[in-house]
Amino acid sequence: MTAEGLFVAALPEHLLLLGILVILVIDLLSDRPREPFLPALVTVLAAAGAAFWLHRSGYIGAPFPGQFSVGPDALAAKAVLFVLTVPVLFLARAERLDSRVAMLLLASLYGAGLLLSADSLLMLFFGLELLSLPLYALVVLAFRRPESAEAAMKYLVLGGVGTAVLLMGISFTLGSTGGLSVEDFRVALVSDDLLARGAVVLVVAAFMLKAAVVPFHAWAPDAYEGASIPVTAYMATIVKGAVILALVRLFGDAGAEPELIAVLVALPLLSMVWGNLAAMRQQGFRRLIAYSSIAHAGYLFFALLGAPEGRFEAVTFYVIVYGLTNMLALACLPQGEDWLRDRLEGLKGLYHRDPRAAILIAIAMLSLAGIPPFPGFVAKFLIFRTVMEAGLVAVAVMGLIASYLGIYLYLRVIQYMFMSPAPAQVRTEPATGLAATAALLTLAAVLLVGVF
Amino acid sequence: MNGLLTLLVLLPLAGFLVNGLLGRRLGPVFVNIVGVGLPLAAFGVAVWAWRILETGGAEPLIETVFTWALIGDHAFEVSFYLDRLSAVMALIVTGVGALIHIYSIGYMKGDESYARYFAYLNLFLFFMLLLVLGRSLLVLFVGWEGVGLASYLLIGFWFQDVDKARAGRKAFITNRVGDAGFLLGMFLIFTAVGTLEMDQINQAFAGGLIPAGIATAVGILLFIGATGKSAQIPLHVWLPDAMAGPTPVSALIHAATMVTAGVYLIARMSGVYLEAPAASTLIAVIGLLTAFLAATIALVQTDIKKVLAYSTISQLGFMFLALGVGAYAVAVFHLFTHAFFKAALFLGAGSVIHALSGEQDIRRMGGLARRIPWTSGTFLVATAAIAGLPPLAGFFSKDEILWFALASGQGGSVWLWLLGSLTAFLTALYMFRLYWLVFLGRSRMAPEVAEHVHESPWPMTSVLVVLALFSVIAGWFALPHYLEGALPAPDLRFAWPILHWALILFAVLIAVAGVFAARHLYGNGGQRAEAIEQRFARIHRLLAGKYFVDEVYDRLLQRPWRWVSDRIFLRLGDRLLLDGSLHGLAALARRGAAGLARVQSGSLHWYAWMTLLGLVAVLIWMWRYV
Amino acid sequence: MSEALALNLLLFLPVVGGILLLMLPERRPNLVRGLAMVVLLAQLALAAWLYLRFQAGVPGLQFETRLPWIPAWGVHYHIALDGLNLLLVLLTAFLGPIVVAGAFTSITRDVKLFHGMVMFIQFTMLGTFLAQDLFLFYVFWEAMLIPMFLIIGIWGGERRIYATLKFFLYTAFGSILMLAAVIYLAHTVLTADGTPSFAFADLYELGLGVQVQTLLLAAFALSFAIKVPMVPLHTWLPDAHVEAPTAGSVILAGVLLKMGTYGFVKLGFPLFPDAALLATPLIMTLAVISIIYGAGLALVQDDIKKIIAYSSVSHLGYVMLGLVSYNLLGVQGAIIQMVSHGLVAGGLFLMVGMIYERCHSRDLAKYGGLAKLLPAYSVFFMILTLAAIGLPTTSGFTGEFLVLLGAFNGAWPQFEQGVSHPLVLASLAVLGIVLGALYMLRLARRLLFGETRAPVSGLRDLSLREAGILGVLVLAVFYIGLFPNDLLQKTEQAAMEYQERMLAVRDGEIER
Amino acid sequence: MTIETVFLLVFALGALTGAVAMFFLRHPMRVALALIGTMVSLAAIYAQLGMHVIAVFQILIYVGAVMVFMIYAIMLLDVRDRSFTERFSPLLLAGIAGLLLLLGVLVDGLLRGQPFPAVDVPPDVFGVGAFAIAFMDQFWVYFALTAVLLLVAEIAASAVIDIRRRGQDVAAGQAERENGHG
Amino acid sequence: MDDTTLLLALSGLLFVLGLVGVIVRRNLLVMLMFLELMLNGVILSLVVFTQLLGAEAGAVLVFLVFVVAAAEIAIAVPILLLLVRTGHTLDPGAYAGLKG
Repeated sequence: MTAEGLFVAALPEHLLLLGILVILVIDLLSDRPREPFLPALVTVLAAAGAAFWLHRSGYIGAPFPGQFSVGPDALAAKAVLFVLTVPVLFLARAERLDSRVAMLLLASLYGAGLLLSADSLLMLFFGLELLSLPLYALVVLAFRRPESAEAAMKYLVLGGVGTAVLLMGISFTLGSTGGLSVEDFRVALVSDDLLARGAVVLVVAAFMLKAAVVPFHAWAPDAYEGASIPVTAYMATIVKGAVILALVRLFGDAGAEPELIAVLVALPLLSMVWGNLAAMRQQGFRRLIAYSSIAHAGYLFFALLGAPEGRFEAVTFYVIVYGLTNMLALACLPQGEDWLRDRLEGLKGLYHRDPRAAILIAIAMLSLAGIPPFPGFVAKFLIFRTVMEAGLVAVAVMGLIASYLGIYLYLRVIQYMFMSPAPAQVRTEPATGLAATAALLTLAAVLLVGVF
Repeated sequence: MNGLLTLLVLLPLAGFLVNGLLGRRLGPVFVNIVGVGLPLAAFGVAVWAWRILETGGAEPLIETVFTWALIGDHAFEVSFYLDRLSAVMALIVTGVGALIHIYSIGYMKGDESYARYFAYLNLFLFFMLLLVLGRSLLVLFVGWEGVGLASYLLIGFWFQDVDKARAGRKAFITNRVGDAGFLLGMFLIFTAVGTLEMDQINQAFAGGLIPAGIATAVGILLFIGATGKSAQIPLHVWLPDAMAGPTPVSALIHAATMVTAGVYLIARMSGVYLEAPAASTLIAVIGLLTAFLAATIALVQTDIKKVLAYSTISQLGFMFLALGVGAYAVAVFHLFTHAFFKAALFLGAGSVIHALSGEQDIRRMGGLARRIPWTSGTFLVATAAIAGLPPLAGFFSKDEILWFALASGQGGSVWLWLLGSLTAFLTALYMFRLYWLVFLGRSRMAPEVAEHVHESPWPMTSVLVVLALFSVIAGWFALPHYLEGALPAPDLRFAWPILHWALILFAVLIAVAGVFAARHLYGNGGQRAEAIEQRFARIHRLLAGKYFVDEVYDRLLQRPWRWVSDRIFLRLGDRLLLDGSLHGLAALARRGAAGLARVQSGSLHWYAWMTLLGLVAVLIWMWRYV
Repeated sequence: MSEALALNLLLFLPVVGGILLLMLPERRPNLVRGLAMVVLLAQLALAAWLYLRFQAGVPGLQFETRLPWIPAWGVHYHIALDGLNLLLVLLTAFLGPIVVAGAFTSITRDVKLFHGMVMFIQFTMLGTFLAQDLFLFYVFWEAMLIPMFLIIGIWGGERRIYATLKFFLYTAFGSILMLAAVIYLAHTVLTADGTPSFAFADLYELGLGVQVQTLLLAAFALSFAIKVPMVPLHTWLPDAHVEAPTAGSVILAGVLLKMGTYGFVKLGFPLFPDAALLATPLIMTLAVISIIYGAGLALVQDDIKKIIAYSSVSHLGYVMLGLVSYNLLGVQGAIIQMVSHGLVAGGLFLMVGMIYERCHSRDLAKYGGLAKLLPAYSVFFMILTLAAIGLPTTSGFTGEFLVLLGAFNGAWPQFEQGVSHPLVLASLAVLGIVLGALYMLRLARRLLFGETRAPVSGLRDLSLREAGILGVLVLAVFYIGLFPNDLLQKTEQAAMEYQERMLAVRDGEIER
Repeated sequence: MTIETVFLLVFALGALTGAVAMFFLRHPMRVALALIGTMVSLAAIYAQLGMHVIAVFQILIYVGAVMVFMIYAIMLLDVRDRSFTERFSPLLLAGIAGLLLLLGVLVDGLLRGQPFPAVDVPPDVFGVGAFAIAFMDQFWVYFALTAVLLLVAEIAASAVIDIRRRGQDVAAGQAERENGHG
Repeated sequence: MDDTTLLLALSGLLFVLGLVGVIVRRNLLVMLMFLELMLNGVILSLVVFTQLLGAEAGAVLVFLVFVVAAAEIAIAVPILLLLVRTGHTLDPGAYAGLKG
């Protein structure tokens, strides 16, 4: 592998690393803390651009054979995730972006990058860790409420459990197939040896834990609520997307044992129902997003049921749409004290205080609910079509009905914004220019995607 | 001369539109000119059309106006058909109609919604003409429903009074029941014959192409429609209440014209009934029963208009009897005569009410003969006519009916004749009872009423005179012979002139007997009658209660339907079952959400344990322990 | 201007209007209303022009536009007119200005948003009718929920939240299953022949097994039947109607419900004929039950709006009856009845709105003798009532008469083959005209007649604007009642195709 | 029963004892010591298996770094409250049940599973030198990445520690929550 | 029963004990240590397999695990400190502010 290859293939990651270092240096050199928004933004954009460019040029390369390789799919996925990070930065800036936050975000993205081009379980494990370790800190960094620390702690402990489970699965894989490469895992996927099955299911369970699928979801609502809005957005969209995309890559074009299929049907279905039901009575916006994200994790995992060729497209599209709409909703939340923005009451009568924001949030909600003509519908359509094409008609129908349960909670938000009078004590200013720009950016993207 | 019939139909419509839209602004004089002038013009046109018909040798005039709907190969055309039958009907409608318009000028003078009244009246004429002139059953049905509407509006004319409004609604609904039957009959005809043009239908049935079963079904269904419109049992209940409307309306709609639409319909569809003897028999029986029972009720009514209403029902029964035995022309003949004397009677009653400033209870009248001579005189003539005293109109027509009831080859029988004669007797009795109680004997009026009793103004009296005149002479037109071309006549079971003459004599005797019975009972204030009432109190209550048909219907139909709608449909169905289950589901979801929230207890230990359980579950599943 | 272009313009005019509306200042409500009015009038003009240009007796679609939208799935932007949707499009365009005019005084809050939503809903409804591509159809079908949700929820009465959520969730449940069916069809067509396609035309062609058809039809029919609504899926309607603002009720009764029946005749039955024929007895029974059930419920209501709402249930029962008669008369009648009900029920809701604006009560017990206080109002109300009863010369008669005649006519041959239930049902349906008269006249009697009673004194009669709106409506009602032939000619071809398609399948079955 | 097996048994027993002891010891410090015991005996086992590198790392990183850090934390946070007096959480019994379940399933699966057929390993593959060479020429990327990870960890830790300086924010936040809920 | 099975059983045992320890102990520090115990269990199995199959990758992975474990602790401890500074206890049961 030539040095050029080393440089090019992992260019996005390198850029991210560079960004981290730059910010670090600036932070060290300057006596007073200064806002690293610009460098961070540039870095992310550069990384995204690089990924996109490589994807465009159909670059394929394996600088570290057997460990790290990139292809169009991987690059596309990276580009998507990096782009999705841009609004996060805007949101973070809206509430005083700290240089460390920026660095940790970038580091986490770096982990995502590794995760998405892992060829061996080592790289997979490492990427996953690099993705989630900064998050533990990020959750607590929005330290405005004691709960933040609690959230971080819960996330950390359960995340640690997840790590251990993943490792157990990996070691099973090693034991049953004698190797740690992705191919070995795929062998394990289709073998019916107990060890292999154990390996597969443990790995999948670990991923489900990271993506917050019932019953491994318990950390998510608390962590999301404890975190600051940008971090919530990041966890709800980029992390989830990275994990699921990595799993798709891991499965590759291999089929799966019927038992595994059953697991991949049952747990996501369960989390759809669970998430949608539990979200109905939430009073905090972030918690609502958390539960809805649990439900959406269910939809995303459904994509794994489909035929290998369809999976990646479906998941990517869903991640884009879902991410954008989430960002849109969070970006339009009225400014104000953190706990205040979080309460749904804060949204009451929003249409009369800030019609633009209200309409945007409404659009986001409808898209999340999967109501046409908003892109969420197309994404849902795509996912369930893949499932049906796999011949699992009944499953798809059940999934659709489960998704029906979700409509109410999104309608509830709209109802608060448009149909309820504003409560007296709530005082919130309309969303700031930054958030608004983020919102408009995402809106543009949303419509773009929606109409193709 | 094309377009004549259309013109004839449109004239009253124009009157309706003009009066309805502008009448309030333009004032009574204008309203009179339009509202009375146009019907008169219509009458003129009708006469003209009749002349053309005659000059054309009774060859039916057909006028197609436009195609209402053309679906597939079925064309529903709006076209008019004038043969002798419809000509007679049209003349009656426009003639009597015009007279009653004139009468109304006096009667409705000063009413706050004068224009509306004439508008409605013209509207009625329009629909009535549509009914009698329509060539296809569809047009006839349009008129049929339309006159129903007009009568609904006119019965409820003084809508401030809830009872009047209710009476209108009752009339409409009851008619609707009949109309349902009519519609079904129409559908059946359409499916069987493929057209709704009545002349073609008659031909088709006459051609014997149609199975008898269908013919019978059609016959019965159409007859149901007729019972609704013509107030025959079991749908007669609306007519007495319909007297709530202004008296001229009762005269025009509920005596002379509209209620006879049923008769016209069946006469018009005679082709069907020739094929459906069973249906015909049914008609005869129902008709006769109606005639008899209505007459018995009329015996004890105390409201002058109610008495007349029941007599109308009874007379209509006679007509249906005639139809039932196949003497269609005779039925129309009776219709013709009845139109005059019954109109005269009603208008007379109206004049009486007018004179007594709204009093309608015959127990508080009496001795009016001298006070309002014109009214009483004309009333007497009409009464004699309806009682069937020769040589007045009623005598001829009723006598013909009785004769055919006995002698017709199509289900004539001695029983029909016997009951018919008895009814004839009752007719004479109750009519003269009425005359005696109202015009003769001592005055039982309330003094304040008594002092300003006055003869009605000339527009009313003159009309009365004209009608009385016709009540005399109407019988002299030999209508049945005139209509032979248009309507089939039954063959006779036995053609013995002697018997016929004997029967005529008998009929006269009966009528006279009725008169004398009335005189005997009510001659002097009617103590004898009261004595009889005491003797047969129960029967009296039964009759006074009109056999309690209304009550029965209320118990059997109205209340159960309301009950079902309220309890079953609304409370049980909508609220309990449907919405209940929905709300149940919603509650279920809420409870589930609460449960899930409890699971999310916030305890780290618990979360870890859930994770562990999840692991165990998937492992157990994957390793096929289950 | 080419007709196809005009058709697209017709469809997208509301969108343009909506965007323009958003630019207007909120504090100039009359400007907003005026603009909305202008746009919708232009739309009406276009629709009328297209109606005139529409050629009767020409088979297939007219004024077609077909552009690829999502080529990967074979989704096209494909709109066209045919006999089935022609009148409904016209009706939609016709009611648009009336709604705006009717809301002139009654909607004072968030005028901009309101008119935006009216535009939005016009767009979606027209799209639903015009779409010739299943995906497009579904998108419009579902998107329509959004503006209605807001219209009821923002400008509605006290229990508006409950009502609007009920409306949305009720209908959304149907559409979810329909979505499942759509997706299934999508991948079926995909596997049937190489190129995926959502075009109705292609979907008509694919011959599915009866089993599959039944399931799919069940999914579609549930969604349609909820929208119609057929008993027992109707309970959202009264609440939605009662709580909705007048404009909402007019749209709801006028056009929205027709989407269900239209779905049946355009998609449900022709797409799955075998299953449809299997289900016909059930649907017919439900239709008749709806007629009677709705009439009964309307009789025992004291809320004027509820009465009219239930009357809608009853009247749409006739439509369904006509559609499943598979008889040309019946189908034609059903189409007319859709339009007629749109005009009549819409007008009645408008009138209720007018009286509500004056008295702020819909309680029948509070009223009486309005004929004395508001003569003009009463005249219009009476006319519409009679139209609802189906009195000859009004549109209601044309619809009901043809439907019943068609049902009877279609049932007769089966009766002669010994299948008697259709005939019985058709005859039962005729009873509906009695029951209809029962409740409508009760309403009229309690409202207009009897001694004068009104919650507030000093009522003023119809303003010129109101009289104008109603006058137009009444004219339309009489036009359809007296001269339906023109409309019938335009729709005949499509109706015949539908009927022949169904009958062909049925007779085929009889042979089997 | 070779001598290796005996040693293995002994150390395995040691590791297990340490682990079990961790459950019952009250003072975190003691728990830490028990854990260290376990780790050391594991290290011994690794050495026994000829994985000297890993044994070394186990001692160096785990015992040397991680546990030391842990003990530092323990000493720093020597709170003697409920968490100290009550050893077990409310879920003790549930935990035990879970223990038995998972243990049964996992161990059984492990034992019934068919491992990949063993290959004869050249004796000194995992000798320090050999391993180092392999590591450096095949897996050096992870070396670089480890650096990144540690850097990130440092940043994160320092960031979290930094938060202490913003204590007043917490107080403020709490205050807001109070009047916000009230 | 040969060494491999013995050691594998041991690793599974340690793993489970670690997880259950997290569940049953009422002290955050102890819970962290149990996390470490889990990792040790995993490492044991990894080592066994590695040695069995002579796959260097396994060894590398073990090395990575060490590093990750260290990093985790490095982040965990400050968080704990922060937590205790606000909540003044190590009892996780006391930190149930986020729920529902």
